[in-house]
Amino acid sequence: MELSQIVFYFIAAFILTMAVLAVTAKQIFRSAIWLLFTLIGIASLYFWMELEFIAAVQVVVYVGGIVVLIIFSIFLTQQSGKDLPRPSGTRKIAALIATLLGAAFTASLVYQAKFEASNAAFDNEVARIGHAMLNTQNEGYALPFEAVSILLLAAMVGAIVIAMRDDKEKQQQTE
Amino acid sequence: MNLNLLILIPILTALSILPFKSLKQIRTIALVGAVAQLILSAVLLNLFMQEPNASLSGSMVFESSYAWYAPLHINHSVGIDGIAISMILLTALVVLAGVLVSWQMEKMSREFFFLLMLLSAGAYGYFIATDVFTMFFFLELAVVPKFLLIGIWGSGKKEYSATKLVLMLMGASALVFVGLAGLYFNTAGAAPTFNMSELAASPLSPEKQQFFFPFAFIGFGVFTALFPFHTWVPDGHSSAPTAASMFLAGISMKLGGYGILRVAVTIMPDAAHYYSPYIIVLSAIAILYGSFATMMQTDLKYINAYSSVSHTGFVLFGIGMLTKTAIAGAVIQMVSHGLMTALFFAVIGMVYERTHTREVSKMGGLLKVIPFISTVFVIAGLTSLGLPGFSGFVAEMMVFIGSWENGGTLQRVATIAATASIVVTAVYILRAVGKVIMGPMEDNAYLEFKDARWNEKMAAGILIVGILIIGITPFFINHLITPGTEAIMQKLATATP
Amino acid sequence: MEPLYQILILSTALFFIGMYGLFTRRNMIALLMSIELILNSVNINFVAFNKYLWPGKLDGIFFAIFIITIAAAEAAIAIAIVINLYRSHSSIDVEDASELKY
Amino acid sequence: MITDLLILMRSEMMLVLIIFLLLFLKLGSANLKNETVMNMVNLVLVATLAVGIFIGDSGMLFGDMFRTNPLLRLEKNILTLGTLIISLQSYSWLKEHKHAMEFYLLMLSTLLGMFFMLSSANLLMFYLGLELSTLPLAAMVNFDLHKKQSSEAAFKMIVSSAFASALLLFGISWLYGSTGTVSFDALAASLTGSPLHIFSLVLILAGFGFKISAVPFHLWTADVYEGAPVSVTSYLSVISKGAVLFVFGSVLYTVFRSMDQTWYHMIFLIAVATMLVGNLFALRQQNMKRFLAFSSIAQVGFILVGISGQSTEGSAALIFFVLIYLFSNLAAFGVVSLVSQLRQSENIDDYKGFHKTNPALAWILAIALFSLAGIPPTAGFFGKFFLILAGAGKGNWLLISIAALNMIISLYYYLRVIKAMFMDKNESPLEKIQLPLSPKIAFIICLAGILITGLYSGAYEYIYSLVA
Amino acid sequence: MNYALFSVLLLVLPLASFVVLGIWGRKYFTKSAGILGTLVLGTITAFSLCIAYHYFLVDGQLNGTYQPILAVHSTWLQFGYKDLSIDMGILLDPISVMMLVVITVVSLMVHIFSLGYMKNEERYATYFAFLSLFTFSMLGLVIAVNIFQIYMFWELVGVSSYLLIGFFFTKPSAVAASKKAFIVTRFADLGFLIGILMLGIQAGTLDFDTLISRLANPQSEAFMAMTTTGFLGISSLTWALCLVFMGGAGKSAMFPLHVWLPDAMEGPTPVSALIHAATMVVAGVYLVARLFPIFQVDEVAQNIVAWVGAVSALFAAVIAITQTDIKRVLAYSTMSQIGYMMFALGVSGYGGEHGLGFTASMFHLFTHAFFKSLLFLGAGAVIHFVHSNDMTDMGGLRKYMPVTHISFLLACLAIAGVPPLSGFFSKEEILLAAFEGNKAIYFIALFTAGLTAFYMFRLYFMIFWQKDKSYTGHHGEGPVSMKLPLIILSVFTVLSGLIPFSHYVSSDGKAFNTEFHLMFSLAPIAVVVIGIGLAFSFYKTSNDKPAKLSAAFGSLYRSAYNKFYIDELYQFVTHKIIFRFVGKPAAWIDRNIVDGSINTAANATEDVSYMLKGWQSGKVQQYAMYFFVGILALSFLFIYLWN
Repeated sequence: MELSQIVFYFIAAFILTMAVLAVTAKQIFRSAIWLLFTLIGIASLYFWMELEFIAAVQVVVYVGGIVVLIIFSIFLTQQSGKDLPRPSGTRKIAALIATLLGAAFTASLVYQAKFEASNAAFDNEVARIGHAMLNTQNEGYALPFEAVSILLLAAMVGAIVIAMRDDKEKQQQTE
Repeated sequence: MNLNLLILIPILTALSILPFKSLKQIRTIALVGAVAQLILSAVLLNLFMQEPNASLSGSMVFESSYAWYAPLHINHSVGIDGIAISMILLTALVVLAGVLVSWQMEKMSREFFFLLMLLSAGAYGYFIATDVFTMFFFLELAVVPKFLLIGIWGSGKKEYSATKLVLMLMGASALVFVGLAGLYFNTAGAAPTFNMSELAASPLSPEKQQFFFPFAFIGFGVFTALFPFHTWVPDGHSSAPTAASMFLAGISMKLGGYGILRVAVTIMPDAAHYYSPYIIVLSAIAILYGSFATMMQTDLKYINAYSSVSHTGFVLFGIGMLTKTAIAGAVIQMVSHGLMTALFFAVIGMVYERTHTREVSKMGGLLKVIPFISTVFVIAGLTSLGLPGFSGFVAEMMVFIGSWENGGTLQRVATIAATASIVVTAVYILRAVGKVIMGPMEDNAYLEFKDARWNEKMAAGILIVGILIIGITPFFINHLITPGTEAIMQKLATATP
Repeated sequence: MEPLYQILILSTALFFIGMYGLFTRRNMIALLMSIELILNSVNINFVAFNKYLWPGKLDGIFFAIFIITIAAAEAAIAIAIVINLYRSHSSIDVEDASELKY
Repeated sequence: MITDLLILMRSEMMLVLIIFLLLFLKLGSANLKNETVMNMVNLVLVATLAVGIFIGDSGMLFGDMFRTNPLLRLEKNILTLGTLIISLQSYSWLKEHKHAMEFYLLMLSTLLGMFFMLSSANLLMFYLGLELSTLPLAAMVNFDLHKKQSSEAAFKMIVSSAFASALLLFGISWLYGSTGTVSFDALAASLTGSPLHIFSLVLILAGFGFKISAVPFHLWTADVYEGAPVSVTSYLSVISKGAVLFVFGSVLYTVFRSMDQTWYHMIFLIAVATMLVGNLFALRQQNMKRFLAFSSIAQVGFILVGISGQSTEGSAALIFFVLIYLFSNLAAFGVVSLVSQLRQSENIDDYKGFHKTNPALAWILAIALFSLAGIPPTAGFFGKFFLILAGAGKGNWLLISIAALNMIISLYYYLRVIKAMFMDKNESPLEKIQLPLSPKIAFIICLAGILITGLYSGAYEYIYSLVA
Repeated sequence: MNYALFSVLLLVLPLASFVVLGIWGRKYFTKSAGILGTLVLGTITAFSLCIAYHYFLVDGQLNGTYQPILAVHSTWLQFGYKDLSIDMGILLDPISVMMLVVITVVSLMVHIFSLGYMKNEERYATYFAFLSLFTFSMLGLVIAVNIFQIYMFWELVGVSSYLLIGFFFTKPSAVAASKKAFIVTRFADLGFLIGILMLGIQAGTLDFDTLISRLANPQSEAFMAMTTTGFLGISSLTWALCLVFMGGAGKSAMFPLHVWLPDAMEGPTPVSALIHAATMVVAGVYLVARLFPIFQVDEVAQNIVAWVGAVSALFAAVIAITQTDIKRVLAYSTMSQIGYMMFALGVSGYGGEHGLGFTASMFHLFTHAFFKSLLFLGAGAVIHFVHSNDMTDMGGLRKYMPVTHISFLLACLAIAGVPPLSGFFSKEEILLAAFEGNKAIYFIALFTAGLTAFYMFRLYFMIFWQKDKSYTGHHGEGPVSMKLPLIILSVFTVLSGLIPFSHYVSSDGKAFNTEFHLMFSLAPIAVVVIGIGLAFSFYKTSNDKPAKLSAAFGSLYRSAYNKFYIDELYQFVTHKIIFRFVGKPAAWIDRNIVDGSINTAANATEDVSYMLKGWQSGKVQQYAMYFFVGILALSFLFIYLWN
């Protein structure tokens, strides 16, 4: 089989192992790192699919944003050092069964479903994406863009209000 | 005349009660309202008698209809025939008496009379409705205020009884609802409808009828203490305040019988024929077993409540017999029992107010100290054991004759069983009278008792007059209801037994 | 054609790995991480479908982009909440956050 | 284009306007008194309502991203009205709150999100609207900043909602993969009911089920409702739920029309489960908010019965009921919030002897509960009746009987509260509560709604004319 | 003459006096009530006598037969079946007119007597109100045109007797007695009612004349229907008649439904005289006489009537010998005499000579009314004097109360059947009818006649002879109002036998002659003489012979003394069986099973809700798992199973 296949398998294996590590690591900080690698792996998968833009977004937003946020929060909650509390065995088993069942079920459905590929080339020039994003006509994504912007705004405000509570009033309440 | 006045007047009374605070003003308004109701229904009766086509069998008169929920073919349509009018008169009498006996209702009097008026509005609306939806609306309207009436002003384990009563009755109306929905969608007519005459004109297929009849019948039956769903009666009645008991036993228990006649039997005649044996058996059980259970009661209100089970059994019994006489008897029994049991509860309330107990064993020799109340007590008792001259006798005899018309063995046996109950009735009534009214005086504190006040005398008087009118001149009410019963019989005749 | 199915399997696996994490991790932040995994797998689906099956329009791509953005917003609020929770009873163990029940 | 924007999106525009106004006020750190902020917002909401009243226009914008028509406009007005009532009721709670502005900012953005969701003709826009109406809510749930329960509730909410939307997306992705489109009309045309489609249907159903808290996707509900500030709880239970219900109805009726046999039976199962579980759990609740949470779950069960009717009557009944439910539930929550302001708790025992000290409030709560229980003459009776009647249209008498049975169970626990208020003795009943103006107005609106909406059929006939 | 007017007034006046005295009596008529009532009674007595005069002697007859006259007739309640209806009306024919006379006269006497007897009663007015009510209902009963009308007044007399027995309502024994009387008769009426239903529905009418004309002629299809159909091998006609007779037996205290009568003596003595001697208790006889043509075509039913009558007559006489309570003795004698009337009807044929039994029965009813009420009033006077019912407290009273003594003696002779007193003639006719009809019954009757003479004179001697006890605080024989009735009734007692009864009252309305053969009369007279002689020897003076005698009879005496334990039997059946094995279980089942199951359902719901509460564990991850499992389940179900 040709190279791209091998590369794909490698990437896939990398993503999955990293993901598994991320959800099983004993220390929260480590699992954050594993998560980081997973995300990078996914980015590389996008690269492999020749979707540079989305890959770039993945790297920028996730690696540059979310993971950093998470790591900060880990520091803020002083969890970096000690081991994580371990889940109960029954919970683990139940979860395992449920997820495996789900996975098998979905996989079977996927194989039943006959997706017939179109051989048309997929043009995902940044220009096209950008044009579409600001286009207000059909095929245009201006409104979602606005909606998301408001969502981000609201999210920020909310996050600030919640995170930035000053504990003076807390004392007032406790007194 | 516009029948909606019947709904309007109680509601207006209720609303005009709200701004007032003092008991005096409130009860005066309530009394005025109740009297107005009575006058109105009397006028209605008069008009009805003059109405030319009132005697034409079955045709509703004074009909009027307003589109209510047009997209769903729901109308607020009303109209009356003799049966409805006798029920309306009954309601007016009982409500007036109820207002009079609760003359001294100090506690939350505003709410009390408000709810009482709301109840009466519900009852009137129910009796005049010719649209099943309207009927159902008023049916439920006449249920839930009872929860508050019993729970707030009641006595004994009132919360339990109130909850039980409302839950069982609402459960019943839920069954009714299913039945109604069945009628609505399965009518043979062009569009789904709730209009009774249309439903009766284009009835369901016999199979559908057999499926939906039990819903409607049991649903309404619970209101009329259908065995074995009668257990709300004793607790509810005995916990309720006097006026509420009167309304409950006097009117609410009639809603069921009336509904069965109007909806179950008239609209589903085939099923009525099919289920008639079951109805007969159940109601015969209710009659006999109810009276035996009464024999063992020691609380006056329980005695009357259980006897109500046995007496309203006659209503279902008569209906189940599906003969004209029996059905007429059932209707008369509804009115008669309404008046009688209201009277009984009223007098029990008067006794309780003085002796502060309802335990038969704790009373005795009241006749010596409060002769008027005692006499009323005896009269109520005699009515309930079906003495000629009082309404109970007429109703029961019509039911018996009507039942005996059916040659079937089952019907004959059931009738004999039912007649046997009149002996048992005599036993428990005379036991109560003998202990409470007669016998040596139980307690010298009795000597302080005052006999009935004017309002109590009025209340008792009104009801007794009603009872005597039916008992001595039954041909009048009989003539009044005959067209209605004939209409029902015609429907039944169309069906294939 | 082949790669699509493999990618779908990959994404499905990732989805359920993330779900496993969601079910089992007792640290709130770890929970959030698992959610990120799940969302990523969905992204992969959209992108792959768009590229291999429906190249005509950009629905899949944009879905992915918006999902990524929303994931960020979600993470922001979630972490703020976690921090708040941590302040009020200095633990971010999920099991400790089960006062409200029955 | 611009005129279209201004006309077709006027409600959204108003919201965006007030959102940014609040934002700039905040950034400009103009320290207004909370009263002023509230009055301002209420005014704008009234204005939104006013501009929303003129209904007769429909159209598409941004391709198929946004569409509007009289029905949607009506639904938006209903939601706006509800938000107005809530904002009036939260007066006494927000008066002292440090972050009133932010609260309104978040609330209005969620409302905006719902508007987008309602107007969406397209899964993408629908998804964004859903998230926009969910994420800020999570923040709002945490607005009792120093209550541990509040933040716990918020955490539960955000995790479950993230999970739910992830599953929803999963489903959407499969639909997209197998049909290549995310726009409603195109989907409706190309759904075949293949196993994959059924799977995605279930996933999307679950996404909805989470928001409308249908069993078994309801478990977050009670905890969040209990933990959240009362105003937020009422907002959750009425507005956000209502919005999603509207969309749910239309999505099932339009997008999945071709699979209606399948989803009919799903809805049947879910409806039965929802009614039973909701009622059974509500039976033994002692906390008022939790109690109302479960009762609202049960209500959703009844709504699902109506939806299962698959008829014009069904969708009309759905909208009609949501309107009534809004009045009834908000009236109830209004009283609850007043009491919890006083007692800092929502235990049912606090309500013992309530009628002695606050007869007016007691009667309001009683009427609201009667309406929820579906007792005439309150509007709730008509709402429930029409829902179940619509359900009966399918001739599934098992479902109808179960629904009828559940009405009794629900009646039982509503009566419990009324019993506590009117019948139970209490040596230390609540002291007399002084009503500020704005809650008064709110109550008047609610009572009028409860008493008029049913007896006067205008509302229903209007809705029906729009749906048909 | 205008029968309608008179007969209507006959009913309306007592009713009016009842209403007036009942409502305003205790306020305005506390003293004058008695006078008022008595005046009313006097008037209607006059009316009834005048009616009787006109009917029997002026215009009742049409070519030799007395025609029934329908004085008033109107439909009261129309049923929806055939032309079935309850009519109200006034039917005048020989027996009803005869009854009118009896009722009014006796009632008037009782009123007058009561004026003195009840003077110091607190509820004086109420008492007279009740008397009027009874008179009204009794009159209504006898003039009934319709079997349902008779049933209604039947119930009314029942209730007025209930009220009067329980008149001294503070005495528990009185209350119990009234209750017993009402319930026992009610039980009998149950049979009556069902009988009515059967007859009425089959014949399609409730009117007497139509009913009789349809059922008494063997060609009519109603008769066919009722004789061909049956139950337990007995034709439904027989069933119906027996059930009707059951009602009659209940009212007339025939064995075994007699238990209420002795207890009913708890009532005021005048009441006993009126209701439980003269009028109400003979209603049963009257009912059978009314329906006589129908009974007469049904062999079985008529035999049952005959034998029940005969057995009651003997049975009661035997008990009467042993009783020591003056009123109870009289009660049993009443029962025994009514037994005579019953079996007289039972053995009678129809028409002319064959109808002798019918005539005799009516005749005896007529005479018996007078001498029995006389006896009771006399007893009342005695009790009024002695303040005790017990014969052992009496003796030698002839010195203290001569009028009472004489009248009582006359009455005793009459009831014993000593010529030429009234009792002799009527009893003689009965015995003759029995002799022709049924020998066995004749001998029973003969024996009973002897017993009658014996116990009546036992009574007489024990009261008026023997050595006198010390009567403390005695106040003379009583006012004239109490003496007058005794005298008047004595006159009736002596003379009423001389009326040629068979000329007026007969089964078919045709007059016929009855002649007496001395030979036949020897036996009865002899028996009577023996009876009196024995009584004389035993009780003229107090001695130990009675004790010896009773010892000799031993167990027979004891069981007779205890009324053959019938009451105990009833006690057992009602309390032990009905209450314990029917009533209690019913009540228990209702509370614990019927109601219990409903409560259980409610609790079960609550329990389930507690069972489920674990689902809401508060752990968000579990929630997520439920969420996902739900999804999996739904998908599985709908992809693999539901398609």
